[in-house]
Amino acid sequence: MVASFFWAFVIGGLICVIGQIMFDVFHLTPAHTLSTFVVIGAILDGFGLYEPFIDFAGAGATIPITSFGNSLVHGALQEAEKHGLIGVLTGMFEVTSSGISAAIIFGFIGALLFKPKG
Amino acid sequence: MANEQRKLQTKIMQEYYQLEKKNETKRPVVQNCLRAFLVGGIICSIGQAIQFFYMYFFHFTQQTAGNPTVATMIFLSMLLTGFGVYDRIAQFGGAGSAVPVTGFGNAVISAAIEHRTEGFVLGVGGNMFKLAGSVILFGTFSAFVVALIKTILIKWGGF
Amino acid sequence: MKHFIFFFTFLFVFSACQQNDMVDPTLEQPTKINYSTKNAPFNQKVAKKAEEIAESYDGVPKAISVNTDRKLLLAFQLDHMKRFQLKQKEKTIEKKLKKSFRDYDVTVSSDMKIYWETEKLINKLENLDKREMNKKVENIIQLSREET
Amino acid sequence: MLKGHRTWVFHNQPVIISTATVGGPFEANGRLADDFDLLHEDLWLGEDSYEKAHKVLFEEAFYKAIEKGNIEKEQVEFIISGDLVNQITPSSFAARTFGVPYLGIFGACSTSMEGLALSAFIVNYGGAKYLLTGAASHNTAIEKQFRYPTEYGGQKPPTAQWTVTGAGAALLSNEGKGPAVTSATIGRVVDLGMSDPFNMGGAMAPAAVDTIEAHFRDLNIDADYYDLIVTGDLGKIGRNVALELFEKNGVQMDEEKFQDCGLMIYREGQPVLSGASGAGCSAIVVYGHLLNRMKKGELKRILAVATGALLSPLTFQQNETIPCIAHAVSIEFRG
Repeated sequence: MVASFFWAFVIGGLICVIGQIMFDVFHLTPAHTLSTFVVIGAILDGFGLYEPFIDFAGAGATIPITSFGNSLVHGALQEAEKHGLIGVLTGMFEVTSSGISAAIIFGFIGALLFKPKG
Repeated sequence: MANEQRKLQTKIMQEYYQLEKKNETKRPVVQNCLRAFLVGGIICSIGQAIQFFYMYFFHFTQQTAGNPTVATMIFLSMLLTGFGVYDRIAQFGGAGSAVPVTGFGNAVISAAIEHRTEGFVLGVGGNMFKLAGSVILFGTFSAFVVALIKTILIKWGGF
Repeated sequence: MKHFIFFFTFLFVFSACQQNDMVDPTLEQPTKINYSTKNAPFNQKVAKKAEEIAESYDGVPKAISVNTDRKLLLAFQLDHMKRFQLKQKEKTIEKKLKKSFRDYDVTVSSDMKIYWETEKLINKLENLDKREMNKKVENIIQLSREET
Repeated sequence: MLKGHRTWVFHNQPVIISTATVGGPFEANGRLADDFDLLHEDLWLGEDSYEKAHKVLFEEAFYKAIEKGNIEKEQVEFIISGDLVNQITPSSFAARTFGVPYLGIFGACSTSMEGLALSAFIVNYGGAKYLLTGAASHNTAIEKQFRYPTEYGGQKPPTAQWTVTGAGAALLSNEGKGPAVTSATIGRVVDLGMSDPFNMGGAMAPAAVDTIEAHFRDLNIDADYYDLIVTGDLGKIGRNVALELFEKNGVQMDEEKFQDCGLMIYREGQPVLSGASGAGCSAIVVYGHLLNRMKKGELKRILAVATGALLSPLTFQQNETIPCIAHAVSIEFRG
C-alpha cells in the first residue's frame, strides 16, 4: 500500500516533469503538450506497454492525461475483438466515457454555480 | 511557435533576436520541474487515495475503480476551478497541474465558467471544449489509427 | 503565498484523512495466519495447496485461496518492483493451477480488491453453509471478471 | 505643424485641463493607489460581465474628468478613445452613454497616446474646444480576449505581463491652465520577428526606440530636454532591451530618466512577473501619477511613449510575428 502511494507519486510526478520540459524547453502551449501526451498514451497502449505501466504505478499512470489515450485504444481494441473492425469505431469511448462525461457534466454544473474570479 | 525554429529573414532581425534573448528572463526550468514533480505527484497520490477509497468501501476492483476515481478528480477540479484556486496552483505547479486529468477538467470547466455571460447555449455549450477539444480530437484520432492498425495486424497478419 | 499554504494544507489534510480511513489489512497481518478452516463448508485442502504453489513463485510474498467443490479462487500479492510483469505472472500461475487441479474451475487474480474480499470470506468461512459460500465465491469471481 | 518626418508641434498649446483615473482591486494594492480618482474593490464593478465592467471603467473615467474640468457634459465636442476588446466595444458603448461625437481608435496598448496625439492635433487647429480622450483595459476581459479563460491553469512564464484593470481619461481644451501637449511623434509599425505572445516587452522595445529616436531627430533635441521619458508597458525585459538598443544606436539615454509605466503601477511582490501592460496602463500612469507629479512641480517636461503590440490570438495561431507600434507625446508644464 505504501509502495503504491510512493510509486504513484514518483511516476505521476515524473510524467508532469516531462510536460514541464515540453512547456519550458520546447515552448509548447499546454494544448500542444496535452495533445502530444494523449497521442503518446495511445501509441504506448498500441504496443501493449501502458497496461504493465498502470499495474506498476497505479494512479501515477491513470491520472495523467496519457491514460486517456490508453483507454481510448483499450476500448476500441476490446470491441474490435468482439465485433471486428467496426468495433474500433464503436468501442472507442467505452472506457473513457467517464472522464469526458464527468468533464461535461461538472463543467456545466460549474457554469451554473460559479463566476470567474479573475 | 518556438522562436528557435523560425527562420529570421533579415540580419537586423537575427541581431535583435540575439540581443532580446540575452535580456530575456530565463524560465527557471529546474525549479519549475521540481514544482511540477511535487504538484503532479501530490495530485496522483490523491488519485491513488481516492482509488483505494472506492476499492475499500465500494465494489470496485483495482481496474474498475479507475472510472469513478477520474470522475471524482474532475469533480474536485471543478470546485478548485470555481473557487479560483486552480489557476493559482497552476501558476506554481505548471505542468504538474496541467498534465493530470484534473488539468483536463480545469480546461473544460474554466472555459464553461468563463463564457456563461454569452448564455448557456452559445457561450457555455459553444466554448466548453475550446481548450480541451484538441485533447479529445487527437486522443480519439490517434486511438482510432492505433486500434485499426493493431486489429488489422491481429486479424490478418497472424500476430 | 497564502494561497499555497492553504492549498498544501488542504492537500495534506485531504490525503491524510483518506489514508487513515483505510485500514490496511495486509499490514495488520504481516505473517501467515493459520485460518481455522476446519469447519468450513468445503474442505479447504485444495486451497491450501494452491496457496503453497502460488507462493513458490518468485516475487509472490503472499497468496490466499478458497475453494468450493467445483471452484478454486486464488488471489495473490506481488512485490511492487515486479508489478510490471503482473499480467504474465497471473497467467503463469493460472496455467499452473489449472494443470494441478483439473477438476476445478480456477480463477486467479492479482487485484487488491479481490484479495481483500477473499480474505474477508476466509475469515468467516466457519459461519457459512455451502449455499452461501458458493454464492460468495461466485460473487468474487464475477467481480474479478468485470472490465473497465 | 509637421516638423521633420513625423512629428507634430503644437504651437497653440492644447492644455490638459483635467484628467481622471479609475482602477481595480489589484491596482488598489499597488504603488500608485493614491493617484487614482476612483478605486474599485470588485473586479466586476457590480456588472454581470467583465465586458460591461470594462465599459463602466470608461464611463466613470469620462464623468470624473468632466467633473474635475468643471464643465458640462454637453460642452464636450468629441470623444477619442479605444481599448483592446474585439471591435473596441467597451469604448464605443461608453460613447453611446454620452451621446457625444466619437472617434474609436485602436493602437493596442499605445491607444492612450495615440488618442492624446490626435486630440491635441484637433484642439490645436481649432477642431474642438473641449475634447475627451482616454484608454482603458480590464484584466479579465483582456485575458479572455487574448489568452486563456481566467480560471484556466496555464502557467505564465516570467516574461509575461499583467494586464491592468483601469481607465485613464484626459480633457483637452485650447484654453485654461494645466500641462500642455507640445509635440507628438507618430510611430511606425516595427516588426523584428518576435512571436512569443508571452513576451510583449521584448517585441515592443524596438518600436519604442524607433519612435523616441525619431522624436529626437525631428525636433533636434536629445534626452536631456526631458525630465522623464516614460514608455508604456515594456516591462522589465523590454526596458532593458530598449536601453541596450539606445546604447547600440549611439543615443545617449540616462537610465534613471528612462522609466516604464508597467514597472511603476505595482509593488514588489505582486505577481505581475515582468510588469504591467494593457491600454489602461500608460493612461493611468501618465494621466494620474505623472501629471500629479508635474502639478507638484517635480517634473517639468515628460515624454510619454505608449507602446502597443498589434497582434490578435488569430494571428498568433497562424504563426505570424508580432507587429509593434509606439506613439510619443511630449507634455510640458509651465506653471
